[in-house]
Amino acid sequence: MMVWLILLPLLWASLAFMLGPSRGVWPAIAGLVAQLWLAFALAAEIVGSGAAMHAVGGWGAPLGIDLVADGLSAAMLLLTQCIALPLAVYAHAYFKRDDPARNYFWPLVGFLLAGLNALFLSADLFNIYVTLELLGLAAVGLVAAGGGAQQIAAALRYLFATLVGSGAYLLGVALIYGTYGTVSTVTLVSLIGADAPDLVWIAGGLMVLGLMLKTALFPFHFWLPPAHGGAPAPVSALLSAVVVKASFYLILRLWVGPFSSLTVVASLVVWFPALLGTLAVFWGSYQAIRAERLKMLIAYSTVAQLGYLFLIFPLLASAGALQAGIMQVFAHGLAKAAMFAAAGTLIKATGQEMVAGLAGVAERLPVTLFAFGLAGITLMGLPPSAGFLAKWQLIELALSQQQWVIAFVVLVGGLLAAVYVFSVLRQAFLLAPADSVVTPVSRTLEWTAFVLAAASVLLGLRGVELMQLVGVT
Amino acid sequence: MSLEFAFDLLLVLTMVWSAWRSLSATRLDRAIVMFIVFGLLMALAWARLSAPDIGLAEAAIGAGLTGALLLDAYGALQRREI
Amino acid sequence: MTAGLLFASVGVILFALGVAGVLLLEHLLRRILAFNIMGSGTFLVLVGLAQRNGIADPVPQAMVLTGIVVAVAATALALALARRLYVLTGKLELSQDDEA
Amino acid sequence: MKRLLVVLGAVCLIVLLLGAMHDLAPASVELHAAVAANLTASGVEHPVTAVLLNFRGYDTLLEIAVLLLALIVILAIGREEASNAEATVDVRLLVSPVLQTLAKLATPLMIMVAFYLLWAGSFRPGGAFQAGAVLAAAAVLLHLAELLPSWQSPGARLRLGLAGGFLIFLAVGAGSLMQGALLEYPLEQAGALILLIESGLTISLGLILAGLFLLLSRDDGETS
Amino acid sequence: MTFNELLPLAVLASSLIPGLLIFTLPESWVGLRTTLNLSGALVKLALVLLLIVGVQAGESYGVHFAVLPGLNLAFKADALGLLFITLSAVLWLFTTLYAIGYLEGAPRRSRFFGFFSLCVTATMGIAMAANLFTFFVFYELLTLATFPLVVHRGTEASIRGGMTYLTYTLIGGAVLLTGIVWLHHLLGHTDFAHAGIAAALGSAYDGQLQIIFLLLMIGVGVKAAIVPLHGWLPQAMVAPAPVSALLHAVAVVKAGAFGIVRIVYEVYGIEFAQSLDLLLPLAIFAAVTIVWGSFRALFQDDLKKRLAYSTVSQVSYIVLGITLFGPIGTVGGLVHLVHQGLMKVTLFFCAGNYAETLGIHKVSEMNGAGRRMPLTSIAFTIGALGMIGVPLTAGAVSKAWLIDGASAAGMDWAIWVLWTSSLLNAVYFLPILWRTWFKPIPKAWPAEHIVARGWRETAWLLLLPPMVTAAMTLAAGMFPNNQISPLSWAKLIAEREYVHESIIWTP
Amino acid sequence: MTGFELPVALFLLCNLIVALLAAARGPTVADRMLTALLFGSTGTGVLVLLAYGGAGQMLVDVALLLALLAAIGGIAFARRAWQRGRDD
Repeated sequence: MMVWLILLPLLWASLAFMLGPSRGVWPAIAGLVAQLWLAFALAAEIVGSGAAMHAVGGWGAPLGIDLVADGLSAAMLLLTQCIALPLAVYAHAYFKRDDPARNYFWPLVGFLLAGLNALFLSADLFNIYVTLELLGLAAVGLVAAGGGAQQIAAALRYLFATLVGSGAYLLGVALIYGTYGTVSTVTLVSLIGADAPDLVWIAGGLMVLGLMLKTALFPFHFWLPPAHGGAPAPVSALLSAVVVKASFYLILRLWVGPFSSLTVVASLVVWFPALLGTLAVFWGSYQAIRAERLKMLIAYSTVAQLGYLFLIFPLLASAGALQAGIMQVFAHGLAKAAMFAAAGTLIKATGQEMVAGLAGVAERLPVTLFAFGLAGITLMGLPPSAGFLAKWQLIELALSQQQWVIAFVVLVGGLLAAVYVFSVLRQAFLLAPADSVVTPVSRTLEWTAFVLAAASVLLGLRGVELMQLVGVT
Repeated sequence: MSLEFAFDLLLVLTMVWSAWRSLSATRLDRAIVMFIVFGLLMALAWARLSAPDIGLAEAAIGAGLTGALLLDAYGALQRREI
Repeated sequence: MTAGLLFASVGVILFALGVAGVLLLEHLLRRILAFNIMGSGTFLVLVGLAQRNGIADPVPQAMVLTGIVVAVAATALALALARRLYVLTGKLELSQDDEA
Repeated sequence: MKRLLVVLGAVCLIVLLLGAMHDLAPASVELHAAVAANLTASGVEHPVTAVLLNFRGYDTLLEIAVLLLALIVILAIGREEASNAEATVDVRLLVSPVLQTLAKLATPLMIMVAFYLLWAGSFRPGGAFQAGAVLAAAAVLLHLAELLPSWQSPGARLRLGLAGGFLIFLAVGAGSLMQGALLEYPLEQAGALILLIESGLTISLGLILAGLFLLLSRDDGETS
Repeated sequence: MTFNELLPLAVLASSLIPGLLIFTLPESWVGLRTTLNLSGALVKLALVLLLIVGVQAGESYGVHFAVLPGLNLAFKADALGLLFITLSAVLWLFTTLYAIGYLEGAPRRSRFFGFFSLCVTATMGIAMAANLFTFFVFYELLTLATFPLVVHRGTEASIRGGMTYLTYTLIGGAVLLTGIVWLHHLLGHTDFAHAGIAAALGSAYDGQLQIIFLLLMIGVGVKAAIVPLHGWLPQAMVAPAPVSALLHAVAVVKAGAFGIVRIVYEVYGIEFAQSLDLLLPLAIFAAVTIVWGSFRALFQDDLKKRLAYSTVSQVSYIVLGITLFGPIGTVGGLVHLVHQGLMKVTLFFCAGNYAETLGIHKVSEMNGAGRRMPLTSIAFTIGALGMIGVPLTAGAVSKAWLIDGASAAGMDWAIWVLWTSSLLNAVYFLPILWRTWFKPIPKAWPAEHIVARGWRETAWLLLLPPMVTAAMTLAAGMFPNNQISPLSWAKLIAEREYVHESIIWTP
Repeated sequence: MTGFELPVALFLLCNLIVALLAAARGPTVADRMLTALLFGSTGTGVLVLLAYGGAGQMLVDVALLLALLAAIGGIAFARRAWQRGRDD
């Protein structure tokens, strides 16, 4: 079942490619529906009978490649498909018939999703490298597909960042293979002990640093705002919501998997990601508050929100940290997808890219603004929302381990998020100037964003099943 | 020091040197030529590492494709600057 | 020192050289060269370190083949983007101002 | 400042890594032995091919996807039509007849070499990728000799060719998944299936790699 | 799911569902919107009645859902909650009626009534929360639902007011959250229980519990507008009159005050709180707020601002009553929760009437308004006299109990505070009444919108609600010992709270 | 295998390096490209020598391929990168 999650997007992507430019929306949507169903079925199966494994080629690690679906990966798969389907519907309505970004949009999305799904399932360090590249190049392509000079420049910046990131990761893999003769994460867990040679430490450092670069953790975030802020709205949504999470997921995987005995030995190491995460929360929020362009504001908000994810590393000693992290991943993923989608609709309708140009949209586009607001609630961590649950879990964990600083950062970060979210809402509630024109937009655009935003809020009312799923190992 | 080691040493030194030159050369065309040379040296290195498959790939890609791509890009650049 | 270890060491140097190049060079074509050198360095480490005892190992060799294909794809993509940028702006550098 | 930091980091990395690589214990897992032990069951005799298309065939599947993807991205971004392509022909150097003759002579040779490499792949170095690269090189040569025009945007048949190899691979994967595991070949058909995949890939890889060049060089049309 | 589990949810749903439906209605569907609004309010009232009957008969109503493992969204309808629920349900009906009249023909009404209903839903959630977590969820929901109402007019000034409101409440919310999570971490739950849950921790945690109490009080103190956290309330005056009424009498400040009641009685337990020396500092803050609010009200010419500072002062009566350690003070505080709501909602309705009918916004413009709008002015007078504490009004009952409570607790200074405040109340309300009734009518009103027709000085939907609430103010003052009076309920609650003390019922 | 292959290969490599150094200094771009072309053929020679020096027959394939494809770089250079009148 899990393998189909990889094959299906590959299949509809190549089908869409063969159908030709700007075609292929129906295979894509059909495929996505099937993927969503598969992801749910997989999650249900895993909750019922524990982690599942698939030995590709029938060989099994270390000779072959293993695919492993445990709670963590099933949760990520679920999130990805849940976000991708509404966004696909959104994208279909978003691109005008003659929009250049529409050429080959569907094949690119298909490969992107295949890369994501393959990444979440892989239990082989080198295979993960290939999926990372698939993911990275597809993401770069989607950013560049807009075709403007700014987008191309952003795509190039993104491309070099992602290539350096995966280059560092690959060197780490090379060192690991050199040391142990295998790249299977399952085999490596037992091989890497606290007495691992220095080379393994360096390898781990390189891999984690490379992945941090791909996750756009401060100070490696420089590439993210132009890329996510410049791409077409459905692309920004997809990138901010899931793509950056993929490399975070990998860091987490490595941290609690193969490198777990290292991180236990060097207890100070755990503070490194947390420190960067803290800086990311503050710096990203600060830039978001200062931003004048709506999509830049949202992109910087992603920088800030990613910071939260890295706060869990010092807390990983207790099992709840992983769950808090995944809850935040879900909250931010759903909310950010909704927010970019809503922003795209607002920009399309008002023709204004600036926050200052949004006066009056509360009246003209209530559904979209509602979606934006609901997503904002999640980002601020206000109840009832998944963001709130994540915040609650993080603060409680931080208090239980006497890490006051982390609790403080989470709280202040939420308030800073409120500042930038409400700087948008504030404009929206102003009366529209007499000369403002709002072009009618498709209802699909409005409601897909709303569905995503509502999901991010409703998850805050019922997180038990998700937490149960994440707990499966 | 065996002959083989001498060969390898000379090879790697040349590789590092050509890589360095291809990054530091003031003129872009020199850099690209140096890079093509670097590719050829890599093919030799793969031969020394008893990896003829990679040698084949490197020869085909480095000599045939990447070089041509780079030179073509460089040419496009030149023509536009005129 | 075996040939494997020697080439692995050189791979490390090439990698560092390449990364420094990607980070420091302004010109996009040079950055692309630097990225390729970085990749080559990594490949050398992958095969060299695995064969440090002198026995040929097909697994890293196959991985490197895969890696080379990926590198070619990335290079072509980067070149296409760079050329596109050049067509649109007449520049082959990324401006610094939007970086902050 | 940045320069200093980067250089310092690079030097540190070199020193650290060289130091750490120096005396490393032998690896605990020896995959080359495992490969040798399972070679007979893989359907091919050459270990690298066995790893590429059987033991780690899944990597290769995704790798082809990456290559195809790169081509699609190039298609997606470079849409601007070369409206004045004709006008620019005379700007270029005239093609010498020597080159054209050489290209005409070399092309069949290269195609032959490509098929040799494809065929050789199962028992000695070579394989789909190398063969495809040679095919692409032939296309590049023809293009340089002005015997092959650059691509603007590929038609349906060409798209089928570009994606065909990947689709065959995917189909074999899906078929094997229904039987058992992804890309698990039945013992007696392993060789044949691998050859099928490799043949498809050779054509598609050749087209894709050639396409990378032929698509990029179309931008020249905008000169003047 | 049994009936007893379903009923609290139905109370929530009776305003949530109409609210969500109203959002989707086109602006012009006035009839359906009004029907939804009123039927929601009436259904809620009926459900609340069912609850009251049930609780008096000793039934317990409650339901909970797991949100995360070990974290429940839990509701219960107990006597204390019902006090607040009833107040909100009754006042919601009248405020809705009033708002329908007030906003007739105005733009963006679907949005307004949608958020209005959400606001009441949040208030109900606060009242029925069975643990601090649930309380917090609805507490923040209330913040979010009131923001669009405060900025409803869409002018720069209203946006500024809204942003000030948010700044205070969101920071307060963050502090509150810290306290709640901390408590949850220590106890493993935050369920409300009679006589509190914190005492179970043992004396080793006293220090931490004191800090947590401070955090919680800051958090709820913002909404209860305790000095120095009151800055938002006068700013929020930019909202339309029904919103001000809602903010001051029903929802926001009451949510804060109610939160203090819940935390002191059912989280810490009044006796444990006293043993931790937590009540006296709170009492001092309440006293300062009472005097400071009344004092500031003196200098406001803007009528709604004067009322706003009056609210700052009056809400702290409730807090003061709670901190007076002893059952009598408790009764005084709780009963004032209801009485203040009735009186303040009347005053805001009337202020809205003056503004809507005649364009009067300032005290100095009110000369002769009583003759032009006698019914409104009578209602206003009853509300104002109630605030001062004149006998036969609701205000007199609460003040009497508070003063008795203070002397019973041996806190004579509090009596002085109450007297001072009453004096100040008289100083800032009586001149208004004097202007209204005894000054001559000016040549022209600032802006007359609604012309008088016969005895109907203004639109009947604007007139009816203040008259009814004024009547209720009088009723509560004249028949305090009636079985269904707020006072009786307050006594019932206090009886359950002071488990270790025999209570001597001497009014 | 006669034992001479490796020394000869080494000699060719030295040759290459000298040529490379010259190329780096060469006055015109064409000089450098010429050296690069020389590299192709010398590389082929080295590979063949290595093949017969014990590394295995497979390297002959590599050598052949190199010989076949090295020219493409030169042609690409001549056709695309070499601009008349712009030689330094």
